[in-house]
Parts: sequence; C-alpha cells; structure tokens
Amino acid sequence: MDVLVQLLINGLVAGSIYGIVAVGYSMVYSILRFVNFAHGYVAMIGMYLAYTFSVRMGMNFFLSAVSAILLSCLLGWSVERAAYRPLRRSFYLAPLITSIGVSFLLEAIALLVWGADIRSYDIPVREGLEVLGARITMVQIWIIAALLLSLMVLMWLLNRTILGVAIRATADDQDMARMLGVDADSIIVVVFLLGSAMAAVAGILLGLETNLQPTMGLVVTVKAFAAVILGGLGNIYGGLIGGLLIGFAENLGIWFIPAVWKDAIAYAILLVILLVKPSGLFGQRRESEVKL
Amino acid sequence: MIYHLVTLIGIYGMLAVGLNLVVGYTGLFSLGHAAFFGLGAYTSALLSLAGAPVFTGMLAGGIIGALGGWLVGYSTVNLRGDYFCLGTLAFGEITRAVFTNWIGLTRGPMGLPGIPRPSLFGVPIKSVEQYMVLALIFLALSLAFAERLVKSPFGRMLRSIREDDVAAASLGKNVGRTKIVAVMAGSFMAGVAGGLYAHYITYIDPMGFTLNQSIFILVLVVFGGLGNNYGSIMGAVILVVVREGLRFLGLPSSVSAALQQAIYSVLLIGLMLVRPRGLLGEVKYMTRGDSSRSLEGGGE
Amino acid sequence: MALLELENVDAFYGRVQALHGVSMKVEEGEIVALLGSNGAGKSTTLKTISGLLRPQRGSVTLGGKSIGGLPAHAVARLGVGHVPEGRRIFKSLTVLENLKMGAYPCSPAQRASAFKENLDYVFDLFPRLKERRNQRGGTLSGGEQQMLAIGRALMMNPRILLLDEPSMGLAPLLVDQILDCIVELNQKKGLTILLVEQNANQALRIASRGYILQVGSIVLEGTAHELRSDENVRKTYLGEE
Amino acid sequence: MLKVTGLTKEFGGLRAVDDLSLEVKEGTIVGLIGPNGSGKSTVFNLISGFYRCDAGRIEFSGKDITGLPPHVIARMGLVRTFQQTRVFPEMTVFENLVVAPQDNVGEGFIDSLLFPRAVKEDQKKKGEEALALLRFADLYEKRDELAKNLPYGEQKRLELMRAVMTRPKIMLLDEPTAGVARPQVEKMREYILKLKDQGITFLIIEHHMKFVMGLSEWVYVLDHGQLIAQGTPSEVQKNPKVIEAYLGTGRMAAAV
Repeated sequence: MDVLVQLLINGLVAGSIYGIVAVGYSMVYSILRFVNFAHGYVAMIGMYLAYTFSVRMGMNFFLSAVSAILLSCLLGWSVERAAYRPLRRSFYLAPLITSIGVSFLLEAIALLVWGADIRSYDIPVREGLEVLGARITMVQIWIIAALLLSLMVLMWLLNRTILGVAIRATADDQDMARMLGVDADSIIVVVFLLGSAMAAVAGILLGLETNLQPTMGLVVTVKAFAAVILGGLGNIYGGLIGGLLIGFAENLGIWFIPAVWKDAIAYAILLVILLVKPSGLFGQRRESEVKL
Repeated sequence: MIYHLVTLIGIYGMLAVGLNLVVGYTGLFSLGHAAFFGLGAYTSALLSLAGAPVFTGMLAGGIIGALGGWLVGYSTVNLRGDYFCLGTLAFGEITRAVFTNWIGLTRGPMGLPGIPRPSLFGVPIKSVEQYMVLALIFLALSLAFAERLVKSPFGRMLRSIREDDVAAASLGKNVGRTKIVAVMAGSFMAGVAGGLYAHYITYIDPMGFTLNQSIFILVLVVFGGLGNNYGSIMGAVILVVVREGLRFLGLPSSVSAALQQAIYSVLLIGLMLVRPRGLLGEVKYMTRGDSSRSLEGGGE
Repeated sequence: MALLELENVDAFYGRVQALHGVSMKVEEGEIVALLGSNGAGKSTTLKTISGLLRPQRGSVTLGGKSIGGLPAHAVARLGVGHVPEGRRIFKSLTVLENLKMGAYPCSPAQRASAFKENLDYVFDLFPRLKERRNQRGGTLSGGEQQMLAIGRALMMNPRILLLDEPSMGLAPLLVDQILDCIVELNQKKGLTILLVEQNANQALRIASRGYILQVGSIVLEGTAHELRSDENVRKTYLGEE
Repeated sequence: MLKVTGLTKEFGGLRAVDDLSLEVKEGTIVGLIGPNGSGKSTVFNLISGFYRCDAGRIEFSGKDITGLPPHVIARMGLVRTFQQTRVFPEMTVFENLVVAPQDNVGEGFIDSLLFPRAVKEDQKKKGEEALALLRFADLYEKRDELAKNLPYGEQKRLELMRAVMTRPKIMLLDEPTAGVARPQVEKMREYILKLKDQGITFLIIEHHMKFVMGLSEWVYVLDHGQLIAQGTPSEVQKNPKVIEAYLGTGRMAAAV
C-alpha cells in the first residue's frame, strides 16, 4: 500500500513536470504548426542556470531560480528570432531540422560549460511528511506547490487576460485573429517567452526531484512531445493531462516491470497510442486522415 | 588511420544513402535510423558469436532491420508527418532500452566484445586496409541499389508520394504500402551497415545507437541535400572527417565530443538558414522517353 | 468622399490573378451588395480590403487614408470588421471569449469603457448568444455561429462591416432573421455594410446599391432596383444564352 | 456505370450530404451543380473513397465500391481531379504523366530491381503515350518544365491529362475551369469532348454555368446536401427550385 502511494506521488510529480513543458510545447505547435524540438533543451539549460547561480555563486535558491527562468525566456526568444523566424516561409522540414540543430547546440554548450557529470542542487533532504505510509520529502512538497502555482498563473493568464484569450484565438485560427487586430508576430514572441519560462520552471523542478544531466534535454523533449500527442495536438490543455498520464504510467509501471524500463514504458505507450488512437485522447479526428 | 576513416565513411555513407531513401525521396522524417543500425549490429554480432558465418549474420541483420522498419512504418506511415518522426524516435529509444537492459542477451552497458572479423572465400579479412575495401564494396553496392531504385518507376512513384500523397492515391498508387516498402529498404541497408560496423569495431555497446547517432545520420543526409544519393555520401565524407579530425586536436575526450556536437549543430543551423535544401540539393530527374528534344530545340 | 474606396485593384493568389482592376465605393451609412457566382472573386475582394491579401496594383482607401498593403491587424484597428466566409468562430473559445476577441482591436481604454455597452447590445440583438455565453464556439449550431460571427465583429465598433455570405448554409427562416438583423444594424446604428452574397435577390432586397463580379472583374453596377430588373444578372447566374 | 443510392455524410452533426442518389450512364457527361457549400465536393470525396460515408451505397461498373480505399477505386477505373490542382510540383510535366499509369512495370520494388529490360521497354511505351497526350493538350513544349512553374490554367490541364494517363473509365472533374482564364475554358471544353469521344464518361462539378450547361447531357442540382432537381440543362435552368437556390428565396424571386 505505502509503496503504491509513493509511486502515485512520484507519478504526480513527474507527470506535472512533463505536463508543464507539454503546455508550452502545444502552444508553440498550435500557433506555428511545427515541432519545436529544442523546447526540452531550454528546460535543461534553465536547470543548469539555476545550478550556477545557487551552487556555484552561492545565491539564494529562490532568487537563482527566478534569474534562471528569466534568462531562459531570453534564450527562447533569441532562438525564435535567430533560427525560426527567418525560416517561416522556407520548406516545411526546415524549421524542424533547425530546431534539432538548436537542441544539439544547447546540449553541446551544457556539456562544455557544466560537463557530463551528474550534478545536484545540494539541497539537504529534510524529513518530510508521512502520507498513508509513504514519505513525501520537503522538496517534493515544494515541487508540488511550485507546480500548482505556475499552473495557476498559466491558467489565469490564458483564461482571464485578454492576452491569453488572444493566444488561444491565434492558435485556433491565425488569420481570423489577425482580422481582429491581433499581431501574430508579437503573439508568437509572447508564446516563446511563456513557453520558455514554463520549460525552465519544469527543468528546475526536475533538477530538484532527480539530478542534473545534459541529457535531460532529450528526456524532457521526448516526454513532453509524447504528452502532447497523447493529449491531442493543438489542444493546449490536452498536453497537461497527457503529461500526467505519462508520469503515472511510467512510475506505476515500475510496479510490474523493473525500474530500468521506466523510460521505455513512456515510449511504448506512445507507439501504442499512435497505432490505436492517433489523434490523441482529446484530439478530434480530422477527416483527411482517411487511410491512403 | 586514413583507412580507418574511409571505412567509417563507407559505413556512414551506407546509413545516409538508406536514410535518404526515406527522408529525401519519400519525404518521411525519421529520427530513429540508429535503431535499425543497432538492430543489424546486434543481430549480426550475436549470430556470429553463436557460430554463424559473418556474412549470414550481416544479411540477417539487414532482415531484422527491415522488420523493425516494417513495425514503425505499419504503425505510423498513414498518419501525418510529425507522427512518423515521433514514432521512429520512440522506436529508437525502445530498442536502445532493450540493448541496455536485456542483459542476458546483450550484456547491457558492458557491451559485446570479441565479435569476429569476416573471412571471404576462406581468406580472413584482418587488416584495416582489407576491411576498407570491403566497406567500399558495400557502399558501392548500396549506392547502386539506391540509384537503381530511385531512377526506376518505383522511385518516381516515391517522389510523387512525397510531393502529394493524396494525388498519388487518387491515381491508384497504394501510398501506405509504398511508404512502408521504402522505409523497409532504408532500414535493411541500415541493418547491413550495422553488421559491417559490428564486425569492424569488434565491440558494440548501446551507446553507439542513441538518438544522437540517429541525428548524426540525419545531418549527413540533410547536409548533402535531400533526394540526392551522392549528396548523402558527400555529407558522410565531410562530416566523418570533421568528427574524426577533432580527435587529433588532443582535447580531453569529454570536450572534443561536445565540441564536435557544437560544430555539427552550427553547421546544420547555418545550412538551413542559407541553403535549406542542402549543399547539393535534389537531383533533377530528366527522365524523358524521347530524343526529340534536340530535334525541336527543347523546352527550356 | 466615400468611406471605402477601391480603385483599379489587382490581386493574386500566388501566380493566379484573382482580381482584375476592381473599382468600387461604399458611402457612409450604405448597404452595398457585392454579387457574383462562385469563384468570381467576392471573398478575394473582401480579403484584399481587410489586409489578408496584398493588392498588387491599385489603391484601397478607408476614409481617405490608404490601407492597401497594411497588415490585417492594422486594418482591423482602423475599424474594418470582417465577418468571413464560413464564419470562422474560434471553436475552442467560449462565446463570451469570442466576443472579447471582437473587442481586441480597440485600445485598452476604449475596450474598458465600451465593452459592457457593446456586449449588452450584441446580447440584445441575439438573445441566443446570451444563453450560450459560456459554451464553446465549436458547439454552436450554424445559425448561432453566424450570429456570433456578426456579434464578434460588432464588438469593435466598426466603421464598416464586411459580411461574407452570411446566408450560406442556413435554413431560409434563419436567413431572413439574419438579413433583418443586418437591416436593423444599418438603420438603427447607421452602420456601413459591404455585403457579399451569392444569393442575389436576398442581398438586393436590403442593399441600396450593388456590384456584380465575374471572373475577377466588375461587370455591372447600379442601384438595387436596376440590378434586380437587369436581364444580365439572371444570365450571369444561370448561364442562359 | 456509376450509381449512388442514399448517400449520407455528417460532419459534426451537420448533414453535408443527405440521402443523395444519382446515376451516370456510360459514355455521357453529367453535371453536378449547386451553390457554395451545398456539398458537391463532399460527394466527390465520398465516391472516390477519400471520405467514408455514414450511409448509402456506391456502385461502379456493377460492383459495390462503398468503403474501399481511394487507390483501389482508382485502379478500377474511377479517377478524379481536385478543385485546387494537385500536380506533383517538383516533378517535370512529363514525369507527372508517366508516373500516372497503373500498369507501370517497375513500380513494384522487386521488378524495379530485377527486370530493367522490361521496365525500359514499358517506360518507352508510356513515354510515347505521354508525349502524344502532351501534344494533344498543347503542353508538349513545356514537357521538361517543373509542374510548379506552369501557369494555373496549364496545371489544371496537366492534372486532367495525368488522370487520362491512368486510362479511366469515368472521370470526376472538380471545377475544371476554376481559376482558368477565359480562352483556356474553351480549350478545356474541347479536350473534354474529345476525351468523351474516346469513350470516357464524365461527372463534372462546375460553377461556370455556361460551360457545364453546354457540355452536360444531364444535370443534378444540389442544395444543402440534398438533390433539389435533375434534368437536361434547359429543364434545370427553368426549374423554380434551382432559380431559388441560386438567386434567393421567396419574396423577390418573382421580380427576376
């Protein structure tokens, strides 16, 4: 029983982290219709920036996290400007290939700056709470709180502000939004800033929950991608639910299968979904998807 | 050293030519080519370690690779492009997990040492020079195979599907099956290349078949020009030389690996911004059925 | 001076020329009908006005100010409300959010002051929308979507409303209702309207003047009465010799 | 030749095609007209297998083809064109034609590798056929251009000829004159009539009334997904329901 609860908690934490990245992912996808492979790598850079500020420079952890998030926004924005915007009218594979290039570059930078060794934020593990026989550490409680907070901020922004409504409207129908006075280019910038911020938050939380490794970029990208597909491409909140499901599935999977297969479980789920319900759990089947 | 370099170029050239069939000619964006490479390498290595002749192992590697291609193709080929990309990526990660965790079979991260070198007509191929010749023969065969394929009506059909699969279906082309066949052909070549690699290095471990490897192969194809087999080989020549060349700088291995990666990525991004269709671009096929062009002064 | 004026406008879709020297005017407070069969270039004309398509030659002016070639969002902010073909409701947004988006072109100050008033007006005009204000746009029926599309465009206090085939795909009873509503907007609010219709009689019933497009050129123009009695109109539509 | 009964298709609760029945006799040209959004293209997508119908039955040459995938239907001899042309843009005009035949030798993986001679002979034959067709369609001079570089009207023609290369029994043309300049429309008409003489049956969606009325022997009129009239062109033109659908309902109809 207590193991199960523990796994559920771990699943919740991991799942919400994936979910938060996935939301940023689907925002970018729904507006630009391209898969920004580099998204998870921005999370990884954010994770390391917080490390530099807090461990190397001895700043307060909270301040480090905030500065890391801000810098990641800057990174996301400059990548959009330098690498994606010039390609908007290029042939359809070009942005995807470029984003793979950007991912690769970010990982190389991380390797050069921080090295391949596993690092951690060196936050002492303090005694946590006992819930139904399982233990939640203080860090995990902080993670869950931070996740809830950032989700609330995001939802408030998307649902309650005119900017958020404009983002969702642009995702729905870009030309119509333009006819209503929305400058699509600035919306794209906002989406990149927002998405990068969410990615950095997720990256830092993931660093707290596990460790810091340059390969995290790929892990985050792939799982968020899977979460987005699971939730249905183009549905912003679908990614959140997809992320949670993947988090639970890979952690509960450990119940049946040795832990080393954890990552493979996520990918296997993905392949099965593609086979069975390719439009995702919450996506609508498009009429043009008749088998050729 | 130069022999070693050429051998590697042979192997990567084969991988790139195979992937070009999928990405360049059929328009399916694959992020899992290293998986088929790995399947071939492990199949061939395990079979030969169990006593099978090396070339049988390589053939089996190709077949297993093609089966993997069928699996991915079958589940994703009828979906939108991004899904194929994702499906191949997932497949790649699953195969890597299998290589790493099925310790009873693959010895996991410890890898498989002592893979035998092949022998041809009783003559063992021991030296690097000999192996280089073997690799070049394989590369030439793959190139001939791929060129014949893309220049045949089959290749023309592949390109028509890449251009507009709905229109191709409306003309009676079996789009789904054709795509799967193309993916299988590409992964067959990757599987054989895997065998070639395993018996050359004589040691394989899961680290050789990661997503980064898939991306490296993809970069070779994109770099030379999608839909151009010679471009793929040129990509392999340049980038393998760059990659191996960096080893001579005497940097610590951790730095040189990262530097290498940084160089590719900058090359790739720069290329996309300047020449999104790759260095050579696509070959324009002028498959005319007549010689009347000269008679009437031609169309251009 | 006319509120909206097109002079010798040429427009292209890629390499296909869709408009050939189109000239037309809409005076303040008028309803003008733009008619023609499918593919004649009616929607293209509207797209060229609202900035989705850039005119290759010729000028488009709104109240004397040139708007040809401005990006769509800038044209919207100058007060051009476009209700496009197929309505293009934001499907994943609620009815209320769709209406909020309608007010987007206004400056923040204007938005704050006029929003409530405009919303009440739209809800008065289409009580159905008020009932459904928290439903997602995609779940509305065709008629409701049309109401929402018009309501959305009204939220910005447009200087001119471009309506693209508001009757398309609607049952006759609903068509009458929508047309009555357009008349009311024109008479009570003094709103200027450019109405694109395939349904010539419907449109000419409520318009004061009309233009007829054929293959990208204006072939006929006149008052609604003149056009109604013109034999050519019938021929254009039914291909009679 | 082609017989459709009770065809129905819904999109999200909206009936795009509602209990439609129609028939096309061998060797005829039949028109399918109706105002914008009346469901004509949906009918084409249903017949050619790109959409699956919710109810109804489609028979072609006496065989039930309901629910078959598009390539199978095409292989039986029912080939369509598209409203927005779909030529293969990065292939030459010539290649666009020679890729089309369904009996091309060497499109199978195996024979493309193993039987180069047979492939070559077959390609020579197909090439000659394609060139003849290009001469017929006045595209011969442009045979080595990439299809994307042709003006739209010529792309439309190329698409038509590409479909002819498959040796169809019936062709479904979706607005063959849309976006085509006026002098080209007359040519299009000539091509269609000549092809009809060669034994091809046509079902044509068109908005260019003069064009479709002049060509068709029988016309079906669709409005809101339902068949509202059928008959010879002159009958249809006088049908009050058709006038109503095109010119508007009720009060003012009498004035016209």
